[in-house]
Amino acid sequence: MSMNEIHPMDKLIRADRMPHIWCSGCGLGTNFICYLTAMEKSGLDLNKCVIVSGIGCTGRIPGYTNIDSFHTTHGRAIPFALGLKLANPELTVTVFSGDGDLFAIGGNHFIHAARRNVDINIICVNNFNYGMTGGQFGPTTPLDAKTTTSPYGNYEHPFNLVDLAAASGAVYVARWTSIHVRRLSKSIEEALLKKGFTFIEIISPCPTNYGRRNKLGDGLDEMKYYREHSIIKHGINPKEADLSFNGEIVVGKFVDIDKPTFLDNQPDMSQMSVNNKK
Amino acid sequence: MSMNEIHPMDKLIRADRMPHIWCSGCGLGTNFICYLTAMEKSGLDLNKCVIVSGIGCTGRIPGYTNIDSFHTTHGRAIPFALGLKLANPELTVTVFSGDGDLFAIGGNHFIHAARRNVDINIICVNNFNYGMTGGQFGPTTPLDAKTTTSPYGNYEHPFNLVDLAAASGAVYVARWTSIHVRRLSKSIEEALLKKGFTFIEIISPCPTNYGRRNKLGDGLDEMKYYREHSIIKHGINPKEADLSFNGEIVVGKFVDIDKPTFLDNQPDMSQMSVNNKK
Amino acid sequence: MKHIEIKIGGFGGQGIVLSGFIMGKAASIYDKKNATLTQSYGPESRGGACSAQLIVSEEEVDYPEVQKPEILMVISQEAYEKFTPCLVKGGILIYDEDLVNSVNNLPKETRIYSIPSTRFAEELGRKIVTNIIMLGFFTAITSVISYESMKKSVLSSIPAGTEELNLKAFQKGYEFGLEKVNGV
Amino acid sequence: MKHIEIKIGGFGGQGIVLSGFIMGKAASIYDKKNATLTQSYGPESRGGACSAQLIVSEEEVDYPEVQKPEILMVISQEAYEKFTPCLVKGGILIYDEDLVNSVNNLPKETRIYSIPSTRFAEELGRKIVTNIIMLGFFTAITSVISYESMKKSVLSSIPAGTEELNLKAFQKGYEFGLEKVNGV
Amino acid sequence: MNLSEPKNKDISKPPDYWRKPLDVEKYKIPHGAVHIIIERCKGCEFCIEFCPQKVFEVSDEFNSKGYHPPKIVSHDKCVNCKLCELICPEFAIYITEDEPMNII
Amino acid sequence: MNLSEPKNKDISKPPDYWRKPLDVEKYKIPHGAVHIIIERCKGCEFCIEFCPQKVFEVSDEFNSKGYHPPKIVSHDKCVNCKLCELICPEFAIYITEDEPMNII
Amino acid sequence: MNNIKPAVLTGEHFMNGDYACAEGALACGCRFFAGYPITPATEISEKMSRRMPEVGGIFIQMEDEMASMNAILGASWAGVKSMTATSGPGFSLMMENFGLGIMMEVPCVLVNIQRGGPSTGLPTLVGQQDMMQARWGSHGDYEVIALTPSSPQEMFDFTIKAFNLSEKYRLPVLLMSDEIVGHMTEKVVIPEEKDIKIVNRKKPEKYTDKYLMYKADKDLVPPMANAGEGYKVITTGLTHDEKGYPAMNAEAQEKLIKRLCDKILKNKADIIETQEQETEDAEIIVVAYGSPARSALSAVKLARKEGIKAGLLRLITVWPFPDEKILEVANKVKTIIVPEINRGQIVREVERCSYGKCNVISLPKLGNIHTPYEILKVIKEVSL
Amino acid sequence: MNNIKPAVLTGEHFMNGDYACAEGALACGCRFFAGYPITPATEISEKMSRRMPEVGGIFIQMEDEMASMNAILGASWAGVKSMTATSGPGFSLMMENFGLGIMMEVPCVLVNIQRGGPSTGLPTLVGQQDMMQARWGSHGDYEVIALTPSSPQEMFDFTIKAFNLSEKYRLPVLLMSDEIVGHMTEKVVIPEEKDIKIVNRKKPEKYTDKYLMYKADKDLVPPMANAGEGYKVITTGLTHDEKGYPAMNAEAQEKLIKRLCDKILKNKADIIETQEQETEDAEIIVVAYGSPARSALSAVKLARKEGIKAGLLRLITVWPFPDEKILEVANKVKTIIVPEINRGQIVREVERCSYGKCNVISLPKLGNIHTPYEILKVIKEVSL
Ligand SMILES: Cc1ncc(C[n+]2csc(CCOP(=O)(O)OP(=O)(O)O)c2C)c(N)n1
Ligand SMILES: Cc1ncc(C[n+]2csc(CCOP(=O)(O)OP(=O)(O)O)c2C)c(N)n1
Ligand code: SF4
Ligand code: SF4
Ligand code: SF4
Ligand code: SF4
Ligand code: SF4
Ligand code: SF4
Ligand SMILES: [Mg+2]
Ligand SMILES: [Mg+2]
Repeated sequence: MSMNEIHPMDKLIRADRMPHIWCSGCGLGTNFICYLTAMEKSGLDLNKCVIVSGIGCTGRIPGYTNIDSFHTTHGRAIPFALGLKLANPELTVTVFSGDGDLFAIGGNHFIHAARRNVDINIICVNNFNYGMTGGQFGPTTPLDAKTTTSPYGNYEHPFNLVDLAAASGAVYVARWTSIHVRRLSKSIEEALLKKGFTFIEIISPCPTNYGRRNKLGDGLDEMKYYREHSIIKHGINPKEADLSFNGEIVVGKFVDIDKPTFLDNQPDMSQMSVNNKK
Repeated sequence: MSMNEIHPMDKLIRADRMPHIWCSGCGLGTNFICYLTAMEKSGLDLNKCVIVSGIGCTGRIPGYTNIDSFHTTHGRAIPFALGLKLANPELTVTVFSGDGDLFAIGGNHFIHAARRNVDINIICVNNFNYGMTGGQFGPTTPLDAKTTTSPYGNYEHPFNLVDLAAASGAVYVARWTSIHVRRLSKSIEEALLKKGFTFIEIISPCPTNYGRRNKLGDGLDEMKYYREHSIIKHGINPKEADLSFNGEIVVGKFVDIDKPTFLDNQPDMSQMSVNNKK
Repeated sequence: MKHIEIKIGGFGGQGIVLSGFIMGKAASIYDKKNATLTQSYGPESRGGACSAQLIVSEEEVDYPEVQKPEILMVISQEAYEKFTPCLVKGGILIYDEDLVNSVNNLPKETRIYSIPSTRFAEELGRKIVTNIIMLGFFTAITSVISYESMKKSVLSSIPAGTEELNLKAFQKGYEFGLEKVNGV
Repeated sequence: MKHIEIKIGGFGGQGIVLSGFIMGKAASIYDKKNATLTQSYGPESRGGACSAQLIVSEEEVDYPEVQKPEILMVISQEAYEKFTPCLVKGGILIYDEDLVNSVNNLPKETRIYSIPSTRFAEELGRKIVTNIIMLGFFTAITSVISYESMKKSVLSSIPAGTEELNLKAFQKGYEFGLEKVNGV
Repeated sequence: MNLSEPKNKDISKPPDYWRKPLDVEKYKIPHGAVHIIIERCKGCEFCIEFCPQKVFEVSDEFNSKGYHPPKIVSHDKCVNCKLCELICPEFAIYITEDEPMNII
Repeated sequence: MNLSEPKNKDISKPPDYWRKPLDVEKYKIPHGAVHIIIERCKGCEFCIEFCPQKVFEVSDEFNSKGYHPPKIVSHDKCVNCKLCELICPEFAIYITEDEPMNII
Repeated sequence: MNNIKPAVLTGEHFMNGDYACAEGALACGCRFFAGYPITPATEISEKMSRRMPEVGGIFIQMEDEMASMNAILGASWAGVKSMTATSGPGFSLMMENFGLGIMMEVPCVLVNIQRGGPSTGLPTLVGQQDMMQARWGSHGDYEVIALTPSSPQEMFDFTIKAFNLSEKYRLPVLLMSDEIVGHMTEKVVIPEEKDIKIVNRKKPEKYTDKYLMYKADKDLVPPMANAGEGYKVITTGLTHDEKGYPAMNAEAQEKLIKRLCDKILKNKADIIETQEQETEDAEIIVVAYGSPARSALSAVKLARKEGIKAGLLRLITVWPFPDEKILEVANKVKTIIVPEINRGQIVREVERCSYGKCNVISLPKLGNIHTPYEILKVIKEVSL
Repeated sequence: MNNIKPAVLTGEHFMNGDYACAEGALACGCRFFAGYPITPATEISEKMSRRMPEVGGIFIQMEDEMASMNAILGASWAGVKSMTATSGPGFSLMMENFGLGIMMEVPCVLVNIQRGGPSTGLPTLVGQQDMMQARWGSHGDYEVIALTPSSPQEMFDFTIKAFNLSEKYRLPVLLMSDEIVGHMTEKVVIPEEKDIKIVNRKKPEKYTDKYLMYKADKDLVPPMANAGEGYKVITTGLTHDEKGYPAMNAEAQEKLIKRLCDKILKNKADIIETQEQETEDAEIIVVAYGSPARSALSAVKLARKEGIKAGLLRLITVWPFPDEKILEVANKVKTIIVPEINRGQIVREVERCSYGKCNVISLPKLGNIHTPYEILKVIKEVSL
């Protein structure tokens, strides 16, 4: 073993902030390293890569990333990211945040940014609950799951995030789990290089809150579960990629289309004459 | 002609507030009367019928309806309505509001209420713009349409509301135009009697703002256009019921399914033992 | 004329505010006076009560609202009823005779000028130029704003491509006004 | 003992706050004294620094924070380092000898009691009862809370179905404590 | 997936309560008396355009809001379908039932 | 509608840059030197479970946070696939390339 | 049915402030809770999620705080007492529709367990930095009622008081607590159901055509018709007349807004509660509220021990502000000291109401409560 | 390319206040506007939607006001001057993330064309009811800068001033206008581009490992690195240290919040602007801002004509509040009269700062501006 304890990723992270706050067995660290790897492989100029999040355990990712990083307020990462991207189209802007942040309080911004096809990349860590605030249910929590605010079992139907993303207009939609480190990393790389609004959902263990209360064992058990119960179905209609409690996890790339972005559609003023201005 | 100038609907409206504020040729009055007719025919106890809106031209409907009526803030009609319904399940609660109100600022509440399958009815008047504030584009405005804030033509992709509603979990989804007075009225009646989250989109003329700027003529011309260009496609996949600028308008009932509502799923405490409470 | 207050009233959609704007621009930009335009309207997009208020002054305008207009121009009966009580003694009333039909209860010594501008506009083929006809009429009748300035202001305030029509309308009103004034 | 301040420190997830709660409930509800429990923790869900502070008093507790604890119970080295400087002269230090390994720089006259509670807990088959073992130990060593009250409090604060295990753990710690105190 | 085929029960055909089916009052065409509340009218002309029997025409008169309300040109033709009542945005038209007309 | 078939270019098979394909360095199995940053480890055991070569085992030692980091039980078996590096949530493992081992 | 607990948990409990707040609400009949988790108010939601089904009420976790606020307004209009709970960031998001509650005159309770701000700030540490926001956070003019508990027991008691005031005066009432009080665990005594004083909204007479939604009684409060009772409720966030109809003119605005403010201002004597300790002969008075009031009391006791004539005026109702009480005190003492966990908010009101009659000293602190010694130090300094 | 207008429309224009505000923004380099329509601020959006593409900037209409506020924060971090505009209800919704702008120290401008409130209130009528909200509307402690224009010309000028202050002090600056000023049309003189004084944010030195995001200079303002420049920006709404790292403790909070406040408070002399008319010998002073300042000036002129020693102190910067100026005035005059289109907001600050040295009279009005005679009447009454 070497004495030189510098991890090759240390240049991409703010190593002086390690250890991070995430629990033992949490999938976030793994998801994070997949993102870093993808960014590195993408060949993008790291000085032009930006990462934005809202609040949550996942939301802590930007603060650990050694590029321009923005930890905004709960639910507002997307409009903030949109401002960055539209004001400086040279930037590659990625939002990395949690299911609650992006789809509970932030749901409206998500569907609108997708609709507009703003050229930003959304990576959502779906751990089926609000980890940071201690494990309440959220819009992705399966029916009947126990959380601190669904002590008798969750009685709300969850969203199918990939379907919602597709219905809202995303041009790239994929889902992976934390165990799919290589495919996930490759998928993130694709998304970073894709023009338009991309969405990647990562199913990820939260042993401390979600796992514990639902008798899923620790993080390792959840990872093993993903390995055994995931099934890759590229190109399937996202509507059919519903997730159910303790059931099969459909993963894969579901949408990959081309469509003019918000900036592509901007009026070309060189063509404007007085008539267009009425 | 009779001298007794009491319109049969006057008992259902606040006749002392007539004339309403809507422009000549606006579709809102027609949509409104379809709703009133549906409510009357439904056989529901009118003392238990409630109507809620946000802000907008459409949002003025409750204030003219002679039942319990709530004119809330812009975008917030749905959570307000949800509070009414859940606190008193005897009520039949309808939200009648505009495309901007329900899908711009209010989009998040819409998708979440649909997801939860709260037993309320949403009627959205889609006039392709923000009428009340003078005709800005909104999330349903077709590409290239001119509005006061898209003087060079709209450059944002619009939502397909019926698809979004279906992807969010609505159990009943239909679309009509203001000219489909009878089918619309019947559809509203169905929705009022249906258990779960229902959604009806009404394509409706706004001659003053949208029509004028897009050379669609006056309200009458828009109504004629709907008559000529609508095509009924019951049961079609809502994804295929996209609207395009000046194109065909697919109308019909697209979704009608059964699913337990938020209240159906509430825990049955008579079954609870100490074990469930851990 | 150091300080003059003008009120224009009608329904939303009649171009009330645009009329005030054209007057104010003429006074301010072309006649180099001070002009302050304010407006008031209700929740209706069309058909609701609407008014524009213009102060033209040789001094700076502090308080911007019109309280006692010297000139009142109305294009609806409702506006007539609502605003005439404020008109100063000896003020000028200008109205569209197609849309205001009962003219009574006027303050003393009011000078009254009417014009069938809606009809004239229909004759010109576009009801929308009613307000421009009224502006021409106003220019002929009052001496608040110079003819040249008003014309320039009309031309620079209307959509490109409609110059001819609007000029015709303006001229129509102006000439009709001259006739009235000169008692022809 | 009119007023006594107790601090419990460790990592999130070790049941620190629950320990404080059980002590406080015993003192307040069963021993009929006044007890005020406060807590502090960081952004981490697990593994972050975490502490509970309990004041037990015969009078009303005004200021609720613990400034100079008479008793310090620590279950991590980090908590040890952080909190021992505050301990009053002649105070009591209780710690888990598996998790705190270098005990130095202590205030003068500190009375020190250690227990391998994590190991005991592992022997009982559930690492999670470490804190209950510590509570038993605490009860034997200090006289702040009566044995009966503490036992009641443990039983009424743990999940139904785990009574036996917790009681065993409590007893284990208590007996170990008695031995220490009695110098057996 | 949750999406099942909609039950196309009855909204695909015009609802049956709008007028009594013809076979009930055999040989009689229902007839309506048309009422217009002139002052409510905003002149949109929906009634004029969409009345299947072309009962209305634009009138030259103005109401006090400055709109041209419809005038009835062929009252006898009204079949009491109530479309005008349902479509008028201003609650300005309603129909009362008149003696049906025998068509034999 | 906008939904076309996704272009399934390459994400369905494992990407090719993770390790050099075997045929490039024929007859040689790549070999990695495993580095563990003990103090970063939080004992999740992902590396232990998912290393295809079962290079790791749980150790009995604690690090200062109280976790059991992995220990290397068969260093020679490491094929430098870097899965452990990619999956370790704590940036606690990395692999440097070692002399490949001849397998003939 | 075993182990399902009644609505009123009569007896003694060792309970934290957040839980006590939830129990207070249930005890006085709250049967609808809508919230969105946020530290340090989450425990209120968590408790409600378990308890509401037990008592036949509704717990709903909304998609955000705007939704939560509106849901409780809707529920209250359905005749059910309703509540939400949040902290700084969520409180900001609720402000627009808090205003709707003011305008529609909807009884309900909004709890803010204050943490450090601005923005995400210090989620796990205490603050009292939203005190002025409680008064001024929504656009437009209005008056509010805000209570500041200092202990779990008061979390229970003042929640009931908040509901009673909200039902009596028809407005959303604010319970402005803080992280220390919310997370502090102490004994809470819950009385028997019959001993809990409950105020319910006034109901209108039987419906007639002449019924006016917003015709107030002498107390300036209109009786409230709930949805579903046949009154043909009409209500709006627009300026409106007594009928409830929108009235878009300055006169209607003057009339409505004046009444909405006056129903609080003219009933100040009924609403405002303060508590005094050792004030009779005091030359120095500490004015405090919430958790620092506990430090202040300690400090006053210590000062008295040293022979300094110090006293404590504790504000239980911070809004409406006790202008007259402060002036009375200012006329009497040499110095007023105001310790707050903020940069000096309520001290501005104290200054305003003192008209220069005495010295007013702000004792700001962030992220933690003052120790008694920090306050004592200032008392001693000014007593020289 | 014909008919496409330049960014600076040098010349004389008859223009309403909303448009003048938009032109002011463009003239000083604003190239990103995000908004959501609302009466009476919509015209700013409308103007921007036409003009931004002409000058190569971005106009985006967001889904709501929270999105608008965040979009301009993001855009500013990308190095582009950005602005949003709204009115009461939208202002309330922006408050949470206005706080984020304060915490992250983001230069940008937020315009509020005030209408009547609370709630939806009187959308088409004037108000000045959000003046205290401007100061206290977001949770947590902070200081703000708010300017109050009285004419379309000032809408142009003060928008530029607002941008300059925001770039200089790194915070979102508030332009607190009102419906009358926003909708009023008057002559606006736009200077030549070279005559417009523009302040741009300070930039940090070249990036090194030692770069600290939030290390302030002597003026308490840290130089600002934009995204994409290689500084590895790190910023958060959490309490943070000089590195920009979250720091979850009371000490970091004290340090950060104090600096954020002090960068305004210690630079008050540079920031605050007031205007005086006929104040030298005045015995009665009217303190006013926004549209009523025009009525007040009329009233003062009328009073002088009647021989009454009246004067006008016009607040151009309402926040930070000119405490010292008010005290100076209070020491000099018999009476201060404060006419506002609200129930008396800024008058509370005037009272606070007067320490009982003079009589302070609130002259509230709702839904319209005071006529000069209404103010004159009070001047006369107190002059007796
Ligand atoms: C306006 C607002 N409301 C609530 C919160 C509290 N809060 C912080 S993170 C969070 C949920 C996080 O859940 P998710 O996005 O799924 O992230 P995770 O922690 O699970 O990764 C909540 C509710 C907040 N910070 N701001
Ligand atoms: C928070 C807030 N933002 C903005 C507005 C202004 N506003 C009122 S109605 C409206 C849009 C209405 O559009 P839509 O819902 O489509 O109704 P329509 O008038 O077209 O029927 C807007 C933006 C408001 N009242 N409140
Ligand atoms: S609480 Fe859950 S999501 Fe958050 S760090 Fe722990 S395991 Fe991960
Ligand atoms: S503006 Fe449009 S939607 Fe509003 S009333 Fe007029 S026509 Fe109807
Ligand atoms: S009832 Fe039918 S036929 Fe008779 S007038 Fe009306 S639309 Fe025409
Ligand atoms: S439909 Fe009604 S409003 Fe329209 S023209 Fe006919 S009567 Fe008048
Ligand atoms: S590089 Fe691959 S084989 Fe080597 S230790 Fe890591 S996971 Fe195992
Ligand atoms: S994966 Fe990393 S953190 Fe987990 S046990 Fe292995 S070295 Fe430790
Ligand atoms: Mg989550
Ligand atoms: Mg609309």
